[in-house]
Amino acid sequence: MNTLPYFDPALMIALPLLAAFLIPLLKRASERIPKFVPLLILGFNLYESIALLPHSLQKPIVVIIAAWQPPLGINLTIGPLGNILALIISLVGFVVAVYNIKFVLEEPGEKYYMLFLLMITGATGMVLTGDLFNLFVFLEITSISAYALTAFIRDRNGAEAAFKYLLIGSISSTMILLGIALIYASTGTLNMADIAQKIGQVDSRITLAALILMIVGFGVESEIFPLNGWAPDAYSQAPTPVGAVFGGIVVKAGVYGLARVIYTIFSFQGVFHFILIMGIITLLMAEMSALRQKQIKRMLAFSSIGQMGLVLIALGLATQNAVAGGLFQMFNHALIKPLLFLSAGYLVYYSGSKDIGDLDGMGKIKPVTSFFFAFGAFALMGLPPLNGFWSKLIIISETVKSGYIVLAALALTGSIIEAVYYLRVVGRLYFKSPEEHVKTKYVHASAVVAMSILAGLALFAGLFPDVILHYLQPAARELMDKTQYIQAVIAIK
Amino acid sequence: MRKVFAMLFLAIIGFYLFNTFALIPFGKNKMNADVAASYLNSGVQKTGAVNIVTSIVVNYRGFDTLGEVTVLFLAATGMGALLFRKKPMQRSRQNASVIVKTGARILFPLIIILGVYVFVHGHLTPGGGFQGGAIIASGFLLMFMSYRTYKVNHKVLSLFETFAGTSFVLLGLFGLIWGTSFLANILPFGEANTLFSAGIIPLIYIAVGIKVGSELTAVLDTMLKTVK
Amino acid sequence: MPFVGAAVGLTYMGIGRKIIARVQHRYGPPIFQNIVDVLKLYSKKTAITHGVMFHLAPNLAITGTISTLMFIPILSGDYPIRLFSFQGDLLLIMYIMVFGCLAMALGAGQSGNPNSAIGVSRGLTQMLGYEIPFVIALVILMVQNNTTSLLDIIAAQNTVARWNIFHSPFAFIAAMFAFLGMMGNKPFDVPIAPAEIASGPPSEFGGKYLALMQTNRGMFAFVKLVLYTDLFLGGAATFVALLVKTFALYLVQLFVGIVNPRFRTEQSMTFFWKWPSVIGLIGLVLVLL
Amino acid sequence: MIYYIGAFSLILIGIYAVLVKRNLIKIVIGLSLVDAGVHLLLIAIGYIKDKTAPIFSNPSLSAGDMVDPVPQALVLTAIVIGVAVTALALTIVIRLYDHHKTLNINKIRELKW
Amino acid sequence: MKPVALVLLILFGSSILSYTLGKVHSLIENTIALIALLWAGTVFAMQYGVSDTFSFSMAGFDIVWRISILSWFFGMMAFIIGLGVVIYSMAFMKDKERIGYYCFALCITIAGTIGIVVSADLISFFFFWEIMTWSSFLMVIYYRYEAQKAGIKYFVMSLIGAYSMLLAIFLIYSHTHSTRFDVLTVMWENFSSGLQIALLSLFFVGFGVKAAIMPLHTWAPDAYRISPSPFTAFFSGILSKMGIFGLILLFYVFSAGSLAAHFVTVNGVALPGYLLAWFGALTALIATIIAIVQDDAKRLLAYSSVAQLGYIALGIGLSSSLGLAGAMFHAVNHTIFKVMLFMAVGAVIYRTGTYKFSELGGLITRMPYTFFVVLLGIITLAGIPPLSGFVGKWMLYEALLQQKMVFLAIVTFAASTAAFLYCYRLIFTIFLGQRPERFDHIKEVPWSMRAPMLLLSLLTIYLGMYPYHLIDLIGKVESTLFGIVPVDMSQSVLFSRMGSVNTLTVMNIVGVVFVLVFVLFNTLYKRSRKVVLKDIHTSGEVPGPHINLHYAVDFYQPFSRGVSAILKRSADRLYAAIGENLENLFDLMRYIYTGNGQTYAMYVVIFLALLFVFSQWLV
Repeated sequence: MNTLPYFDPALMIALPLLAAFLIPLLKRASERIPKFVPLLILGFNLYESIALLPHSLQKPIVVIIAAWQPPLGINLTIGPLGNILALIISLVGFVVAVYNIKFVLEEPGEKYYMLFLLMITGATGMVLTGDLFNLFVFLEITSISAYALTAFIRDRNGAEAAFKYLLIGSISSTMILLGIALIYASTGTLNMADIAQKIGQVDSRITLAALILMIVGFGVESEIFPLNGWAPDAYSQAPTPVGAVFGGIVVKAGVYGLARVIYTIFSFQGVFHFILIMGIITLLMAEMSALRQKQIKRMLAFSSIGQMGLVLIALGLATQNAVAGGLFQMFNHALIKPLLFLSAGYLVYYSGSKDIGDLDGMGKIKPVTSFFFAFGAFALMGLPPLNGFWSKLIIISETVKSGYIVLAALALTGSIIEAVYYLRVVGRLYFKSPEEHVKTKYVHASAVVAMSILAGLALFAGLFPDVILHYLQPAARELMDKTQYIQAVIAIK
Repeated sequence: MRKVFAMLFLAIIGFYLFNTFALIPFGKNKMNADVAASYLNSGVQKTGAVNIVTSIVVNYRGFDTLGEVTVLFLAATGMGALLFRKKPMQRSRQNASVIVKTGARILFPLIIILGVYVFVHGHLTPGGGFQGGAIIASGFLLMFMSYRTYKVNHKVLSLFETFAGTSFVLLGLFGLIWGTSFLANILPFGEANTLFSAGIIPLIYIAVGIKVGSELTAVLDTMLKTVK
Repeated sequence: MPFVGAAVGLTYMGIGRKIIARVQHRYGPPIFQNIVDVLKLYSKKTAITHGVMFHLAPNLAITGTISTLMFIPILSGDYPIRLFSFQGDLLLIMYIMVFGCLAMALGAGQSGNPNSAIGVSRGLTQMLGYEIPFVIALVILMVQNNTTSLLDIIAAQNTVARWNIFHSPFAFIAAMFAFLGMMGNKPFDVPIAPAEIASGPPSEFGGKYLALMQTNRGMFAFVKLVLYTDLFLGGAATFVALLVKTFALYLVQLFVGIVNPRFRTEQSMTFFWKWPSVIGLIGLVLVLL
Repeated sequence: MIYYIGAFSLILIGIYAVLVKRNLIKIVIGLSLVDAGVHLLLIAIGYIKDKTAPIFSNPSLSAGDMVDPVPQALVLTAIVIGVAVTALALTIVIRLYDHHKTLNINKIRELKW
Repeated sequence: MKPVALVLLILFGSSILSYTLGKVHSLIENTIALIALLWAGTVFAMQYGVSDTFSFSMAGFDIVWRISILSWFFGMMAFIIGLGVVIYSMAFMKDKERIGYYCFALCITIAGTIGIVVSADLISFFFFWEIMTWSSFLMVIYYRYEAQKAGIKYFVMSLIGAYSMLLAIFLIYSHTHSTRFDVLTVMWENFSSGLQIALLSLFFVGFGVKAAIMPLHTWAPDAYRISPSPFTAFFSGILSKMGIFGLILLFYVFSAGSLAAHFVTVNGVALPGYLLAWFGALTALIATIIAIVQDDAKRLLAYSSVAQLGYIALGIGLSSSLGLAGAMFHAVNHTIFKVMLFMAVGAVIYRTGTYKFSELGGLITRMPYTFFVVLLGIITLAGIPPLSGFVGKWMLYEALLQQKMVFLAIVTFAASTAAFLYCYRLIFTIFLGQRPERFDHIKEVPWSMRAPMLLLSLLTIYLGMYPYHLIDLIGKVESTLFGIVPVDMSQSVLFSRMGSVNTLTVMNIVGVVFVLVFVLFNTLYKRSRKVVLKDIHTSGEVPGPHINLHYAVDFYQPFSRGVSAILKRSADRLYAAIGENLENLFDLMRYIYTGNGQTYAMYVVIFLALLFVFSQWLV
């Protein structure tokens, strides 16, 4: 692995953009080409992020763009954290792209692939960039494509969901922009490492306001409790693969932004408690809301919010192990939630209804898809030997260790609620007798391949958590100790 | 009720925001010597463009601009996707008056030329790709408004779009191949304050201009088509 | 010894019938009528069976009773008859007593007569009732003497004053209530209840089976009487003393039965849980203090 | 200073419109107002009294005479993003109107709970 | 490879193999499971006394696996019963659907069980605990259409238990920075009393759910009833013992005798143990009473299991050598007889397709072997000498009386007596009485189902005669536990400070007397005349074909009238009500998502405003 050659990491963003721009042209050549473009490009990204990993673990790779040193130009700072998230994003993106091959789409197909590719590129950019404003730009790329994709199925609910998403999203981006304005006004720089270095000299009232604005801004994307009104709607109305990408990628990028802001840029200690409390509230509210959800995708969306709550708890604990656990949870969730969405998408497609009540007996009719759904549900509940077990274990362990026993108990209560509603769905899949006429087509091979990859990885991560944690620990260290991050960037200067 | 709530909370937010921003001195020089001042001090030598804003937009922070172009592209694509119809709707608007029509026909080429001028001289004068593109699009808007049956060739538009977007990225990639990094300025700077200066900056701005122009035009066209 | 036990038990029953009759101003059967009946049944040549369990039940029942007898010291004087009682203790006796009952119940079960099953069901229910005061009494004795061995308990009652009937009267009272239930005479004859369910469990048995069961019944009565004598009356040094003491105990339960009508099943069960148990618990508390 | 106040007024008015107005178009206008306010704020931050635009078109100009160029560059980007968002918002409004035949946001709430 | 790791590898591997290869031929699954169990069991059995240890680190936690004698004790139980269940399943599950699924879940459950017993650290203990939970959940839902509610109830309650255990584990971890048992043993006495109380109660919930101690038992009857019969046997026999295993760990390994220093002692027993004993005793009594009124063989046995586990918990709580020995002996007994009974009931279901008492009857002539097994089973269950059930109960009572816990003793005696009622009901309503006509032509079950039951029956007879070997083993186990002096027993004589019983004498007397009586009786008299069952004394009337002569419905009606006060209250219904109300409450939370985008935007604004107001908290 150490010897894998790698290309300039800027290509991880440049190539997808190039490809996205070229798709209309390629479509002229053949209607079928566009659907393979994301596959190819994300495959490249996947390879690239794997090849980079050994190097970024040593020390953050600083990639200069336009030949300008950090504070002047924009640079990509690929630390372990960014690299691992990029790996997750590319991986999930790749898998979903595999799934996309046979996904039944409405016209105009090529636009779907363009938006899809750009959404993932935006997320990749977010986790790689070392520049605050650039982060904002990539956030906008992600969210604008997400708005468009939410409404991609041109039905009435899709537009409604997209509008809500857009409404909240643009308010949040305003907040971020205001925060950036404050930071720029007080430090005169936009490079994150540079800001982190200079922020100490700034009046804390300014930084506090900037922090609040940033928390609200990124909080919308990372689905913190009162800011997540858009999420259930968007998840449930978007096309299935997009829902999967929301859960697997977009949220992760949002959380990355949040983590970067609270850990690297600012250094307020109280904010961690705040994040901790928001995490538990988010978790509980989401699980409670999911409990009696009638629509399966809405339920998954709430569950996704709940999982993010768990990640926030881990981030709020602010110990290295906890953060590693949180990252592990993000990794797991990035594998499992797409798996659930993809399988649920097929189930919905076959039953012809989004209601959980109409999924009765799908276990008999669609054993493979149902199996994957059940597998995902089990993994998400944290049952050994699947991956969710370890991340939950670590997070709870650290919570108790930090003395928040009640909090741990509440988080576990959330887990129990989660188990209840997932089991109800799984129960319906397997226990109820099927309704008579449902379409009985076989699942497409591409979907099976996609889901198998995710499930296989989930199992692998569950059996060998140390392999994953080996990479996550440096990432957690990067967050906990920002000097390394700053040094890497300053050294270039 | 909702209004009261909204006002109350907005007042709180406004109060705190204002208090915070009041800490930032208005109209004072708060430039960071390493960043903003450095742009002003050495920007002309190092990029060859006299318009520092342009040099920042296109070169120093060229990556942002690439993202920005992408955002616009996304908007256009998203609109195209959301307003997609197999059969375009027939427009049922009235023709504008003769004066408008004639005026528009005269103005249209001028506007296009102005737009081209603005983005070609982006590194010299205020303005640039976005502005130029917007001007071009406004020219097309004028034509759309004036003529009921005015049509743009979508294929050509998207060809322009693709070509421009691709060439932006390719220019960046050339920087990677022949220079040191992505988007590096590989061409000679030439003499500052002349048209052929500043290396790839004008080229990128031209690409941006074309792209913005065609994309905004496409956006306008798409939106107009949906209105009955 | 088993035969002696059976003979004694059956004779007591005969005396009991006679006494009841006299109380009710009847003449009553001869005292040895029961023994005669059993002998007559033994001499019957034919019998019908309903199956294996039906066939085995009387055998097993009598096995259980004899086994119980084997662990109870009968005489404790200079010429003791202790049988195997040093090989087992009170806990063993409590449980092995059930062996025969279970066998009977199984046999009754296979007879296929619903009345038998109803009888067994009632009997078990009532047993649950009287076991409670019985157990409380036993626990008092065991804790008081700090032993579970029946021999030790007898040994502890070496003088009349130390007889448990005087030494721990509450235990005795509780145990006597239980004894009433155990003997199954009125008012606690719900399992048999001749007027309701045609004598219940043994209703299908006849001939040699019935003979065996009657033998068993007599023997079992004797076992219980001896057990109570050992527990509360300081055992018996001689055979005469044994007869006197056991007969006295027998009379007590008989007189109670004569003057009381039959309980309903659940009444009898809950009756035992009330006063007898409370009395026992009072005794228990006293012991602990 | 008045620029700050103006900018904040725009932002708050915009958000107020977003929160209170029932008409989708007005909400979108509110969003645009917010954008405009933020852009104004950014420019105001970069403003230095008595300085000129950062273009060296005239050789007599020196670096010391110019305002901060960075906010201007940022605003350029932000404007484009704002345009894109507005365009997309209007598109979605069009779709909503197609389906619901109304622009009242209170009547468009099928996805809830 | 370390034997302990090998054992786990074989078991987990076999589960996957049997599932995948099972697709090829349906016979393969069982064969693989059988071979794997034999192989792993042999490897495991050979580790007796070796204390084979295997440790590594996983996800930052120390993982230690060790085959201690305690592990060996419980592990061998699991292997033997597992083997029996697999053999039994061969015939039982034949021609049923999804055998691969069945074997997969069975193998993984056994593997999880073995994993639990070999774990010497809390994390792997929890890991295998969860594996066991979900795999047994898979088994509970095997009959998919009916099982949902029971399955979810089982799973949720297990999760509640597991999570409270998890909290306890991490509380320990945060104090000791280690999850190894040996470290914990040393460190426990340094814990403050408050922490100890928290740990004990959390662990109690965790283990109590699995051991079905009241009031945490409500899952058991439903889950037992609904799962496939062979698995029910394993469920009751082994899985519930894991809760017991956990309690033993808690009281004799974790807290390691230091409880007495921190808590008030009652009758020489530290308060936690005393409370556990009371929980156990009350569980035994109440569950027995409920068992009596069941109209369903499996539910009856399920409640009976709950009750018997109560006795075992009681013994553990006594914290004395004899009490623990009694508990462990009774645990073995319970495993044996409950597996026998569940298998027998399974056999009845296999042939008749029902386990409702009211539909069965008179099967003794059709299924004599099964009857015999049930007979021995209930004798053992009721604790009637000369079978092994008596030995365990005797030890428990002696321990109770020794420690002067008279009230506990009385409650336990009462429960034990009440057990006769359901025992009789079980055997009578299924095997005795009148047989419904539709069962006139059923046959005895195949030998592969008979064999495990009969072998276990022999075991109860053997243990009833010679309990010594088992007691000796228990003594060895006890000597490895902290603070416990092993019981010492000689060959066939059980003795305590208060009394003694010679089991061999008892067996001999009963045997000799029976043989004498039987021989005498059968030689003196000619053979009896066999008549049909319908030929009964009915006061001269001839019973018509439609007259119900089988008394099975509402068998203990007077009894249930008598105890109606107890039966009226049900923890199950209480939980259901709590769950329902909680769910309604949770449901209200959903309504903050009003569906109006503006409201959501308002939330953002309010959130921001509040953050500003309370901004000082963020510093």
